[in-house]
Order: sequence, then structure tokens, then C-alpha cells
Amino acid sequence: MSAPSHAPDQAEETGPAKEGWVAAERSLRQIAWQRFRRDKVAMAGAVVVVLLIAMAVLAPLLTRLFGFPPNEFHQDLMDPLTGGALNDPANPTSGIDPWGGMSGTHLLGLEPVTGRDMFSRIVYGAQISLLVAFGATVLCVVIGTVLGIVAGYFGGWVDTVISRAMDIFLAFPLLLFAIALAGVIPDGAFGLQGNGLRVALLIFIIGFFNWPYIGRIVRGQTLTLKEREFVEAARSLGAGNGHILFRELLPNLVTPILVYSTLLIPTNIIFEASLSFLGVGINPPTPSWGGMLSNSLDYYTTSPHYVIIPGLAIFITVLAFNLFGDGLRDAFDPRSSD
Amino acid sequence: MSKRALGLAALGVGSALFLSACGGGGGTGGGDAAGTYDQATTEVVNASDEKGGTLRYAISANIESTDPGNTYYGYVWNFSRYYARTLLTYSPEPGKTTEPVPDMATEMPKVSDDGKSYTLTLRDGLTYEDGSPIVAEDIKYGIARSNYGDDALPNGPRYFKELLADSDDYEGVNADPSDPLAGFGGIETPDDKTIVFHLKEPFADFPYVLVQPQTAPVPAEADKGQQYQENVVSSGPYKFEGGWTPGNGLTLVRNEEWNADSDPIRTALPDQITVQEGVDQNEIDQRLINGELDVDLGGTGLGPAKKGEVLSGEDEKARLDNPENGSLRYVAVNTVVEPLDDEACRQAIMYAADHDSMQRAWGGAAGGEIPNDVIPPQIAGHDPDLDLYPSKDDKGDLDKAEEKLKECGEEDGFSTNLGVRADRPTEVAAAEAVQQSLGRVGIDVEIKQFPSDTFTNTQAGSPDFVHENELGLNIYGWIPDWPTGYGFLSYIAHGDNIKKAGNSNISELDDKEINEMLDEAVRTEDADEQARLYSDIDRRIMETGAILPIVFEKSVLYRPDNLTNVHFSQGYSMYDYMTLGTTGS
Amino acid sequence: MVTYILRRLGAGVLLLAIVTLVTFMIFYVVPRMAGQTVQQLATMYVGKAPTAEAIEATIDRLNLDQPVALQFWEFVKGIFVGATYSFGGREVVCSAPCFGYSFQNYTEVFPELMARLPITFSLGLGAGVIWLIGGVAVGVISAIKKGSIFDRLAMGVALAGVSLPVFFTGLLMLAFLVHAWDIFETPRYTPLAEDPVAWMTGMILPWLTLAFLHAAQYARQTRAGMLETMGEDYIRTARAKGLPERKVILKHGLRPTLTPIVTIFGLDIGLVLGGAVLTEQVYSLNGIGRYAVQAIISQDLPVILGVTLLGAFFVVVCNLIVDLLYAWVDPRVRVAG
Amino acid sequence: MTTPGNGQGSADAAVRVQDLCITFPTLDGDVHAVDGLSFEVARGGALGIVGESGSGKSATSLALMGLHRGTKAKITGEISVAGTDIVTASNDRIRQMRGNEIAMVFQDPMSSLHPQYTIGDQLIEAYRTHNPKAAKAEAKKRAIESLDRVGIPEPARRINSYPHEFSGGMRQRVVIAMALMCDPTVLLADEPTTALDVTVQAQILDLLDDLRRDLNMSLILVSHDLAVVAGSVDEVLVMQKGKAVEHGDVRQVLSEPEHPYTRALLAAVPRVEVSRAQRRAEVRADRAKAEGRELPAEDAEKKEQEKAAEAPAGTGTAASPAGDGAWTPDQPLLKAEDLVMKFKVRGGAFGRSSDFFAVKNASFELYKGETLGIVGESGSGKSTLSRMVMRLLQPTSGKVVFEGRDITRISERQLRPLRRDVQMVFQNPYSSLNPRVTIGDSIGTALRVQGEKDTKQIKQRVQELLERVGLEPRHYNRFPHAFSGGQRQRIAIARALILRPKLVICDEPVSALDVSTQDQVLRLLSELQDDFDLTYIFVAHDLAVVRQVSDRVAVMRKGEIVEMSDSDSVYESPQDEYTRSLLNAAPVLDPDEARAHRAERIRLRAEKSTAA
Repeated sequence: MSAPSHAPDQAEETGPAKEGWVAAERSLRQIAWQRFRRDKVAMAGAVVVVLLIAMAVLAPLLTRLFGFPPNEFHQDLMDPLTGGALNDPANPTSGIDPWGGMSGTHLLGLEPVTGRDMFSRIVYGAQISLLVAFGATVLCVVIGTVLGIVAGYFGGWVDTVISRAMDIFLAFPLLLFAIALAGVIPDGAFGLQGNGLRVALLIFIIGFFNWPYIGRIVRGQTLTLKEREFVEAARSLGAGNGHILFRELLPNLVTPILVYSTLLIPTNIIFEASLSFLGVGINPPTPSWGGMLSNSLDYYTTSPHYVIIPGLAIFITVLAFNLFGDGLRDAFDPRSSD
Repeated sequence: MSKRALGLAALGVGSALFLSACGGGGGTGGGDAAGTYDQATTEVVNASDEKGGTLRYAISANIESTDPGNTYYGYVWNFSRYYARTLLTYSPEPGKTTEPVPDMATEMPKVSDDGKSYTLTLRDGLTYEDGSPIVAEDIKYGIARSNYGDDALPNGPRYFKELLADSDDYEGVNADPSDPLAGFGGIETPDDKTIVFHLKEPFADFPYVLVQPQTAPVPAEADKGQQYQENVVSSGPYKFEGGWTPGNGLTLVRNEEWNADSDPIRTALPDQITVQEGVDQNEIDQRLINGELDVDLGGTGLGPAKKGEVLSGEDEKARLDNPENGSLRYVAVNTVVEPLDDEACRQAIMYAADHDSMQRAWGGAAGGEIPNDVIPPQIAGHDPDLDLYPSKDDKGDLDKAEEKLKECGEEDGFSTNLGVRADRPTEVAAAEAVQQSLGRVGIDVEIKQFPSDTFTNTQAGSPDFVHENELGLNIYGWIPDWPTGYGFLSYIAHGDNIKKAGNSNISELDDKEINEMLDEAVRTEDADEQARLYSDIDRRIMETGAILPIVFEKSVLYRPDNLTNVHFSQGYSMYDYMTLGTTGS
Repeated sequence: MVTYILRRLGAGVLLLAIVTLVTFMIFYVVPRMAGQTVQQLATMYVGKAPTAEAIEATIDRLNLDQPVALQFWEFVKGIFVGATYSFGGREVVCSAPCFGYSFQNYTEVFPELMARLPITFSLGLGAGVIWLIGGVAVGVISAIKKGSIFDRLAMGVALAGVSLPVFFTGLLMLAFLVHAWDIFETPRYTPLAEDPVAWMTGMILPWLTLAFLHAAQYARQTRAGMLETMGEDYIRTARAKGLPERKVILKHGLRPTLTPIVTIFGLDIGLVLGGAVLTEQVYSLNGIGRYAVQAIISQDLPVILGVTLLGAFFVVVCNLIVDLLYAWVDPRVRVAG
Repeated sequence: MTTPGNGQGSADAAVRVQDLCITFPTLDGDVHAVDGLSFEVARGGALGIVGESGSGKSATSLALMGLHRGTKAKITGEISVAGTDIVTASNDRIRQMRGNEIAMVFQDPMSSLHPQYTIGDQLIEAYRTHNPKAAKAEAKKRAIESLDRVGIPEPARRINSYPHEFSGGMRQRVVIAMALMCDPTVLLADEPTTALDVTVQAQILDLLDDLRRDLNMSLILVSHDLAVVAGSVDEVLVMQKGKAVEHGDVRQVLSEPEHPYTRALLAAVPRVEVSRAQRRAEVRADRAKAEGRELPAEDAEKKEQEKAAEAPAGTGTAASPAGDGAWTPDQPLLKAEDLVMKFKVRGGAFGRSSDFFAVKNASFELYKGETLGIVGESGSGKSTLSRMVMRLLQPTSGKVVFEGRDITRISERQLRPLRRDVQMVFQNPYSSLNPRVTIGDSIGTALRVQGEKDTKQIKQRVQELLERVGLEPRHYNRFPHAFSGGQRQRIAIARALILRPKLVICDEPVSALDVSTQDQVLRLLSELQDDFDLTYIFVAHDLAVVRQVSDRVAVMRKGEIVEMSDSDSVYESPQDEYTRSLLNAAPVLDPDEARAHRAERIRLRAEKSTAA
């Protein structure tokens, strides 16, 4: 990217005309970055997002430093009768700790019954959440971009078919459909087993059902871009459809796609959590936030932290991505006044 | 005795259950309304003969079916007696609740000398809700519709079809519309009051079969097949109001045609009985505690959330009963999937398992006792002294386990899969505990989840599926259809009972010794000899390592203050619903 | 205008037809592609006695071994003229509109759906009213007072709102507002006609839970739309006429802002009416959504299919209503159609 | 400062502005949009404010309405409208004043009416806001009168129509009618005709002039175009960078401009009376002069010019060494025969479709070295025609023959080599350059598409050409946003020329540019034609521009060529009535001539209406 640090060549400034004081002297991305940097809330979101990704990637290291293996049982710390964390592990009749056994060793307390370390499970849960959300988002973006750009560029019956397809997808009761579909696919389908299949299935289902959101945006942008004369200019130079689609249009779609996929990630995180909550998520004992929430229903009287912590994890992650995405969108919005 | 096509016990969240008494003094209780902890397990709490009021039931799922001929759930067997009387039923007397006693029959059946025919006489004054008399042929019809033909009712057991003679060519009540019972020779109804059952072979447990709700009378003209459940013609003290479809609840009102004199079992105290379906378990528990509900119809007790809360409060604890419900929860260790086809490998699992951890997953001591054998304590043949795989604090013996692994040539451990019902948190928790404890000796277990409604039919219950997916382990549970050693063991341990689908011998245990001993036991008349045989089978099963017991399950039942005449029926493994009354509402 | 309505109607019907086809394909074809056999499919319907004969009888009865096209045709025919299933000599009639027959519960799917509809409608429409009014009001005020404390606070809450999964808010409300602190009673459905007060009090928590998420979305959308509209030339024109600011906002600004909101509302309410799965699940309300979840757990395909279709039906109908409303609200659409 | 009436304001001034400063805070610090502006408009008087984009004229007009309130603009100084001090008055006072004492007409009639209310609603609302006691019927009566006054036919019926049912010109009339609802003292028109076609522009300007005289309103006419204000105002104020550089009687400013900016502005305005020959002579003279003086700024051009001097500067049908096959240079380079472009338009109650002819039987011939001007208003089909020639659109019927070869139906693949010979310069340099592609790539694309693989070679050729069009080689890797509109158009021209085409189609190449930039680009095109021996098709709506560059001119209307001839005869003795009305409508700089044109227009209109 060029970064002209000085005003452009003044070839025409000798005459009475000047382009005026609004002339864009910095690139859109630089302006966006400047705006973004001033947006403290969005920056906070970005920082949290980075931390979350780091947390997911570094999960093994983090848990080694601050926790325990995520599937390791610590039942000696638990009350056998109620499953809650004991006030005093040495005394089995000391009653249940209302804080769920939070301490220096177990930062976020213990999972009821099994006594597994909540911190480690939350950290590992981020892996699944983010993996599925990112994977699904990439799938959405790929399908949405290809179909959106094709629909927008070629128009006519191609557009009609794809647009109707998007309508159909939006007309489906998505969540129902997704859980139903996740339920009817047997293990071992498509040559995949166990969690590999579950993750692939989650990514596929979420990605497959959410692409119209990207598709619509790309189609709309393509329709606008198509009217821009540079497309005609490229054609008049003898460029083919491939060149126009990928060399001329696609670079212009990168920004909106980036912005909207950032905003799609939180949606997909919630979607994944919802599926896990409804019991069609990942296989145990692999931790997932939605799955933990779903299990927590049985322990909310004795171990309220088990409800709150995974819920908060989802909330913070989604919020951070939303803040980040909102900030990006505002920063890139040409209509922003400053 | 071995060719029973059907009879898998459906272990729902609420389960079917039939077990023998574990003793305990009878007598009608006194004490205050709250009673004391576990009191109703052994005696009647809050005795009262006060009539009136509405008895309010709720259930977290939908009622399986209201049709007495089409159900395998114990709670329906118990509950359906409100409107569908049977020939025999379990005694309402505390301490004798596993004994069959006459209901519609005047007395216990007369058995012929060859042991092949059972004759019963109906009481006087038996009528349907429209006042028409109940005749013996209606009972025969009820049995026919639920047992015979391609379109027999799918959900119930089919013991009659197995046991009755002269009926193999009978194709069911729909085969010949002009005469639905033509060709059904296994039951004779010489007059309206007499009914004679002819068996292929002697079967000493037959009275238990007559307890089943399939012996309820069904007038042929009222039969609408599976949709009969929408409005069952009442023979008991209550009848349907407004019909029933699954999920929409049920209301029973008094059947004025019911003759109390003809009925020694039912006290029929409430004026009305309501059932709400699909209520969240936590919500049911909360309402029980608040006094807004009288009975959890499913009979499995409090959910984990409330259980924890109530068990830790002394005051509330007095309203709890914590009886063993006669079911064995276990891990079926498959004997075909490699390397578990080797007995030593299976024994390695038996040694490595952490029983303390599995019990915790099941809710600790309130959830069940740690078993050392297969036959539950209530059933003759249980051996309290057996302990083939001893370990300190029930945490497992890892050294022994590794020895066994070496013996079967898998000293580095091996991998296998563990099938579990996804929508049963307790079983999933137990699966995680199994996974965790086997991991200690290098046995790598991957958990596979399946929907519970298809688990027995298509996944764990299909040997082909089990082999194909290498489901070496499956979490399962077993409640006998009636509380004898034969009733308990034949379906989970007899090699002849391995089926292509809906198989309950999930271990695919086909041990010649066990098979022969079982066949012998069921022919044996002497109770002590029988018990000794069952004991040997019990021991042998443990030796094979095909069944890894998790717990002898216990329920935590809540007994609201306004519920009267509460006592636990071992026969149904829940409160005896026929005696309940209410002081509230 | 008539052409416009007819064309939208036609498009809606076509959409439903395609949704039906696709749904059917996914539930009856995809599992087979994934490796399920006809026998395995049949065991889902055979009850608890899956003998080989019973399975074969079930396959035969449900035409499972027939070509999928034929099965689909039978299904579609059922919707219009009803269907008959035979059990040996006895026949079960599933009268039109037959959305299928549940062989696990022995019930027709359609009446079951209708029985649960009032619950889902109470939930969806009640929540819809709350979130539409609440969301739009907050959005408008925020847009007008852009940058004010109210705006920041409202948008902060709104952002939190869109970031909170329904099942988490629901769980929190249940755990704390109902069980721990006993402020509300446990949500339950009472028919409106039976007791309006109980209906209200019983539904209030589910309404709030469901409405919160959407209200947050609507507030954000309204605010953004309002800010955009307020930059339009015709707003400047309205100001140049000397209209009071209140009138500029409420008459000239709000109407164009509302048009896209109404579109989204149509889609959202349509989806909710097809089953507010998570809300119903969390609060154990026996609406369409929970029915569907139970059907999914027990793999009761006819019910799943029926619910999906009903859901799509509501989406299509709501979209249709929105399209017509749109034409009424925005005169340009009538011509462009 | 040349402001007359500075200091002491006359008592009856409708608008008085004193020392007005408007400042916008931006990321790069404050921008002074208006800096120390003062002027006065008498009751019934008319002032024209003229300036190019960014001169501060629009900020001024918004400030007059008090519409700066609620934005980030900071205002100092004094504005008095009909006795109200806009800077200090309460919001309520300003609100009462708006639309009542001062009314405004905006630039874009397409977006300045609310799309969801009928025009009647909007007019009535304007009246009742200031006359709350007025009955609805009365307001409606007034609205109908007002619509009638601005020339909306059948006002009583059309009052229930929505804005989208009107054409642009009609909408602007509606906006004016709305402005008139409360008999304002001052009518402020901000670029009221910029978005309109030339004939409609004339009608609107006539209407404004007429209204001012009839209703004795003060008129402030804001425009970028001196010619637009010339015939309609008494005084004119020229703004540059927020300052008034010249202010005075319209005749005086136009005939004897004092400030160099005004002079430059005037010089740049294309004049319809200047012929192609005059213009070319002028350009060449300037070029020679520049060469002689050796201005450092034009160093870059020098070499090229030397080269150009060597080449024979052919005019008309100059011979060229090019030529292949059967085609010889004395035959037309391009021949269009009966070109038709037909679209199906869906409409009507039952979705019946009807045919719409965007272009109908257009034929012309074009010889090498020649420039054909195609002039017409929006919707006349001129762009469609040029795109058919380019084969960007496939003609419904007819034939395009290039160098003797029928290219009408050849495939895209066969077309590719042809792209070397025929190129196009597009209207809007902001949209014709891909914002995400560097200009070097943009220009080089053509070479790459045509099969050139050598990246170095491409870069070198692009850089050469960049220099030739007046940019610098180091601009190669920059993105278009770093360039001004005029520079972008130079880039676009370079892109069209990189393949050394024989024919270049210029589609409104200067209409998106300010006048002074326009002039420079036109000069460049003219130079390039000389240097590269190009043949042009020049499509534009601006009559003056077309005349200056074209050897021959085709006038189009509703898809048909109504008149085609050599340019001088089209302009000096137009044969077609439409051509005459176009010429008549073209704004001219001389106020007296402008008034004469106006009188003629009014006469013609009267004739028409009596005839009808």
C-alpha cells in the first residue's frame, strides 16, 4: 500500500481550480486505522479478541501454568452427595462452598461431581468455540463471496436463482434445522469419526446456513461496484470475466467482507453454543462452553458458578468480537463524519 | 424357556421395575405429616382415609402411552391401574409389595398339575365406565391385541406370545375382522367369569406375567389400535376426561360405575387426578417442595439440582425417601469387539475401574450402592460376600489391571469406544468417570453419544452396529420385568437372547456354563437350590468381566406434606399410586 | 397493486414448495448418503419391539423402500388431501392438512402443532410487541441524543444484549429471579382466554428474555437507520421548511427508518413463530420449538419435518405481510414491485 | 476587498452578511470553509454566488438558513435575514423564519423530497407549519395555486402524487412551489439546476427569474457555473477558498473581471460561440508559447512536444501510414449502420412488456483523424450508442464496421485484438479507476490482457505515458485516492492510450470536473489527438464543449440522431427545432444575450402552448 506522505503532485494547482479541502490525502485504510485507534471501546474489544485467540492457542501452556489437565478429575475435593465443592476437602462433612471451590489453585473453581478444573475447561472450551466459529465464518465467507459476487456480477437468471436460494436459507428455521441435521448424521459418516466429525459437522452446518448474510452483502456491493465505470473500463481493455471478478471486483470487496465476517464470528459463536446447549455439540469429555451451560442446569442450586462462568465466557467473547467488528465497520464507513 | 423374542426393559428416566422386598417392618405409620427420612420405604406415612381433592401428578417427559397394552414403563404399569384393572397386581401392603395378589380375579390362579394351565375367576360387579359388565373375553382380547400379529402394539412386552400354547398361527385381532379372536387357542373363556391360560411349558413365574397391564380388559368394539390410548375405556375407579394426546396432559375423574366392593386394592381417595406432561424436572421438584404438586409421575425422584439442595438441609431431608429401586446400572463390556474378546482384557477393565468415581457420577451414596456382583440385593441369588475385584476405597486395583493387560497381550493398553445416551447427563458423567479411570492403565476410551430413543434399537442394541463402530463398552441399565433371578438375568446374560436389533445382551455374553445354569435354574422348583444356582451364575458373570457394575441404583423421592398414605412399592419401584390421597387443594 | 400482491403470493408459494422439497431431501436423503440403511431408519418408527418382521412391516407401511420422489409425492399429497396409513387391517386416517404422522406417539402431527401454537404465539407476539416498541423507542432516542449519556448507556446495554445468548439470560433469570430470590414465579403458560392476568404473569420472563436480545438488535438498527435518514436531503428540506425538530424526527425521519425495520421484524417474528427453540427450552414452555427439540431427541422425523415446514410457512407468510405493508408504507415499491 | 456596500448596510436589505467565518473541525485541524465573507442583498434583488467545489458557497447558503445548527460547524460574524440575526437567534425563532421568510431550493430534486409522502402533504405541511390556524382546505388550495404557479400541469390532480412519479425538472418545480408556500422574502437556490438537463435548466432558471419579478422576492442563486447565474442576477460574488475574491454588478464582473481567479474562471468556461478551429488555434498557440517559455512545471511535457512537433499535425482526414487488408485510409474508419438498441420494459397492469428504444436507427461514418461530437440530454441514447460502437453493448440490430470489418457479432475472443484499436475514456474519473488497484496496474492491465508478459516493459511504457499525460513516473505505485479529479482523468486517458488505439471514445470525459480542470483535460485531449493521430468520438451534454472539440456533431434525442453535420453549421444554422431549443437553452456568459435567449424561449413556449 502506498503511503504518500505529502500532498499529491500539484500539476493542476496552478490554475484557479483546486480539488478542495476534502481531497483524500490518506488512504481509506489509514483513515480507518486512525479512526479505529481513537475508538477506545473498539480497541478494548480488539485487545480482548487477541487475548482470547492467544488463550485458545496457548491453552496447553496456560493450563500447565495456572491449572490442571482439563479432563483430570479431582473428586477428593467434592462432596459425594451433592456434587458441590467441599468447603474443606479434608472434612467430607464440611458442607458446600458457595463459590464452587475457587482458590489460588483452582482459579475459577471446580466442576461439580468430577471436580475438574474450571479454568482449564474454560480455556480449552475457547478452542472449540473459536475453532468452530472461525471455521464456520470462513465457510460462510467462501460460499457467500463466491455466490454473492457471481449473483451480483452476472445478474439475470443466475442472480434470480442465487437470490432465491438466499431467501430460502433465510426462511428456514435455522436452529431447528441445524439440531435436527446434527442428530441424523451418524458417527462415521463421510469418513469422519468422533470429535473430528462433530467439529466438521458444526462448522459445516453453521457455515452452510449463515452464508446468505455474507452473500447478500457481497451481492449488494457487487451490484454497486458493477455500475462503476472501472468494470466497463476493464472490459473495454479486453479483460475477461475472470479478470474482472478476481482482479477488479474482489479487491474492493475485501474490506466489507472483512468487516462483516468479523461481525459474523460472534453470531457463529452463539450458534455453536446454542447447538452445544441443545446437546448436539462436541463429544465429552472435550469441554465446550455451551455444553457446560447445558450441564449446569442440574447444579445451579449447589454450584451457581457453574452456570455463570461458562455463560460469562460466551458473553465476553461475543461482546469483544462485537465491539471489535462494530469499531471496524465504523472506521471503514465512508459516511462517518470525521 | 429360551426363545423369548421380546422383553427388553426400557429404562427410561423413569424406569420399569419389579423387585422383591427387602423386608422391613410393616404396620401403618404414625408420626407427624412430615415423617422421617426414608420412612415411606418401609411403612405407610401420613395415613388417612380422607377423601376428596385433586391429586396432581407431573412428568418431565411425555407419558409413554396410556394404553395398558402398549407400555413398558413401570410408572404407567403403576398409574394405569387407576383406569385399567388387571387380573393380579402387587400387594399394597408394605413389606409384601413384590407379592402378586388378586385384583379382578377372586383369588390367585389355580395351577393344573402339569403346571401348564392357570385358571382364574373374575369377581362379581366388574363394570366398564358405561356400566356394561366386564367379561373374560375382553381380557383375552386385550392380551391378543397387544401380543399377536404384525400389527401388535409395539411398545409392550410379549410374554404371552412366548408362553401361551396353541396360538402360533394366530395373526392378531385385525386378521379376521368378523372374528378377531379366531385361532387364538392359548386362552380359554368357558364363561364370562372364567379365564384359563394354557402354557406351552410349565412356568413358575407366570403369576408375575398376570400382573402386567396387558391383562386389563379391552372391549373389542372400542379398540382403535394404537390410538386407543386417546381414550381408554375405564374399568377402574377413574375415567378419562377429554381424552389424551401425548404431551397435552391427562385428567381423570371418578368413574361412578366403579364398584368399590369389587376392588380390594384401590382406595380411590382423590376426586380427581391430573397429570401435566413435559414439565422441566427442576420445576417439578420445586413445585413438590412448594406443595403445588403431589407426585412426580416418573417415580425416579428428584433431579440433581434439587437433590443436592434438599439432601443438605436437615429439615427437608425428613421428607425424603431413599430406597433402592432394584435396577443395576452397568457398563456392558462387549465380548466380541477386539481386544475385549479376551477375558483377561475385560478383567483388566474390572480391576482398573474406579467405583468411587462412578458412584459419585451417579449422585454419591444417595444415588446408589457400589455393587460387587450383578444380581441386586432384593433378588434371591445376590451374594453380599462376593468381591472378585477388591480394591482400596473402591478406587480400583491398577497393579492387578496391568497384570491382566499383560496377560491378554496388551501391556501398553488399548483403545476402544464407549457408547452412551447423550440426553442422560448422569450416564454421560459416569462415562467420563469410566474413561478417566481406565485411562490410568493406558486404556484409551473415546465416548460416543447416541439419542436414548434409538440407543437400544439401533446402536448399542444392534450387534452389527457395535462391531462396526467398535463399541467395546456401553453404559446400560437393567430392571427385571419381575423380581426373580430368571427375570433379571436371562435377557442380559443368556447367549440365546442376543438379537439383531433391540438386543439387551449388549455384552453379547454367550457363555456355555451360564446358559446351561440359567436353563437349569428355571426348571428347578426348589427355592434354595434355585438361589444357589443363581448365585453361581452371578459369580460366573463377574468372572467373565462382561458386566462392569456401576451402582445398584437408589431413588431420592420427595414426599410432600399433603400427600397421604405414602409408601414405597418394591413391585413398581416407586410409591404405590393406588393408595395415595391428598389433603391439599 | 393487485399484480404486486399476486406476484408476491406466487413467490411465497413457490418458496414454500422449495423449502418443503429441500427439508424433505435433507431428512430423508442426507442420512442415507451418510450411511444409514432403510432398516436403521425403520427402527426409529418401530417402537420398542424391533423384530425383523416388525421392521420389514414398518418399511413397507412407510414406503421407506420406495424411491424418494414417490415418498415426497405421498407427503405432499398428504398435505392437501390427507393420508391413510394401514396397520394390518386397521387404518389410521391423517386428515388434510396432513403434515405427517408420528409413529412414536401415534398422533397426527398437524393437530399437535396446532395445540402448541397458542403457546408459541403468546410467547412470540408478546415478546415481539415488547422488542419492537422498546427497541425502536430506544434507538430513536439514542439517535436524537447521539453521544449523550443515555445514548452511550443504551447502546452499551444493547451491545450486551446482542452478546448474551438467550439460554444464558434465561438460565440466570430462572436461577436467580425465580429460584434463588423468588421474585417471579416460574414461567408457565395459561391460555389468555382462561385468565389474562395469569397469562401475563406466566409469560413475562420468557417475553423479557426473548425480547431483550431482539430489542437490543432493533435499538442498534433503529439508531443507525435514524442517523442515516437524518442525513438525507429531504430531512434538510423539512428543516428548511421550518418544521419543529420533533416533527422532523417523528414524521420525516422515523418513517423511512421504520421500513427496513419492519422487514426485519417480519423475518424475526416469522422465525420465532416457527418455534422459539431456546426460550421455550429454557423455560420448559411446551410450544412448537420444544416439541421440535423433543422430536429431534427421539428422532421422530415426521414431527421434525412438520415443524420445519410450519416454521418456514410462518416465515413466508410474515414476509408476505411485510411485503404488502412495505408497499403501503413506501409508495415507490408499488411501481417497482 | 471589493465588496460594495461593505460596512453600512442599507436599511431595506433582505439579507446582510458581515464578516462571516465558518470553521469545521476535522482530523487534520480546523478547516475554514468560509473566511470573512460579507455581502448584502436588497429586497427584490438577486445575487449570484459563484465558486468551484470547496469554495465555501454551500456552507454559506446553509448558514443563511441556520442549517449549520446541530452540525460541527462553528460560526462567527453576523448574518441577518429579514431582520433576524441568524447567529444569535433562538432555535425557535430560526425555525419560524425558515420557509416563511427565507426559503431554499436544493441541488438534487431527486433526494430533496420525502419519498413516502405525497407532494400535497409536503406542501401543505410547509404552509401549516407557519400558519397553524389555517384550515387544511385553505392550505390545499394554496398548494394547488403554488403548483400551478411553477408550471405543474393539472395541479389539482397531481397534488396527490408521490415524488417518484415526477421527472427531475418537475420535482425541482415542486421544491420551488414548496418554497413559495409562505411568500418568503428571500429565495435561496443552491445549485438548483446542476442535476438537470440543459433545456430543463433553462426552464427552471426562467421560472426563478419570473417568480422573483412577480413576487418581489430576493433571490440568492448559488452555482459553480458563471454562465448559469449570468442571466438571472443583478450582482455576482465570486468565492475562492472561503473568501470573496470579487463582488459587483454582474455585467461588470463578467465583462471586466478584476481578480485573476475570476479571469481564469471566465477563460475556462467553454463558450458555445467558439468554434473548433478557433479553439484549436488557441490551444496550439498556448502550447507554442509554453514551449518557448519553458515553464519548469511543464518540463515533463517538453520532450513529448518536441516529438510531437516532428510529427505532421494532421487535421481532418489526414493520411496515416496505418492500414491493413482491404481497408484504405480514405474509407471511413468506423461506420455505424442503423444501430438499434431495444430493451423490454415490464409494466402495465398485467406485466405486459413494451419495447423501449434506447437507440433507434443511428447511422454515421467516421474518418481517420476526425472528431465526431455526439450531443444530447440525459436519456438521449448517446452513451448507449457509444457503448455499442465499443461493443460493450450488443446492438439489437444494425452493424458496426471498423476498418472495413463488421465487428457487430464477433465473439469476445475475436474482439480482444480489436480492443487495441478502439478505446474509451469514461465520464467519472472517480469511478472509472479501481480504488484498490494502483494506477500503474490500472494502466498496465491493458498490456497484460493483450498478452504482454514482460513486467519491466510494461512498467516502462506506463511510466512514459504517465509523463506524457502530465503526471510523474513515480506515481506508478500509488492508488487513485491520492489524485485529484483532473489527475485521475489524465490517468484514465493514459489507460485508454496505452494500447495506442486508433479510435478513442470519450464519454462525457469532463462533465465531472470543475471548469478550470475541464479546460486542462480538453487541452490534453486535443494535444494527444495531434500527437498520436487519434480519431475521437466525443460524447457530451455540454454544447459548448462539444463544439470546441468536434469536426462534426450529431445531435441525439430520444435515441435518434436528429441532426448531424459539421459542427459550425450545426451551431450556427441549426436545422432541427430541437437543436435550436438546445442552443437556446445553453447558458451564456453575457447577461444581455442571456436575457435575449430567455425572451426567445418564452416566445417559443407561448407559441407552443397556443399551438396546442
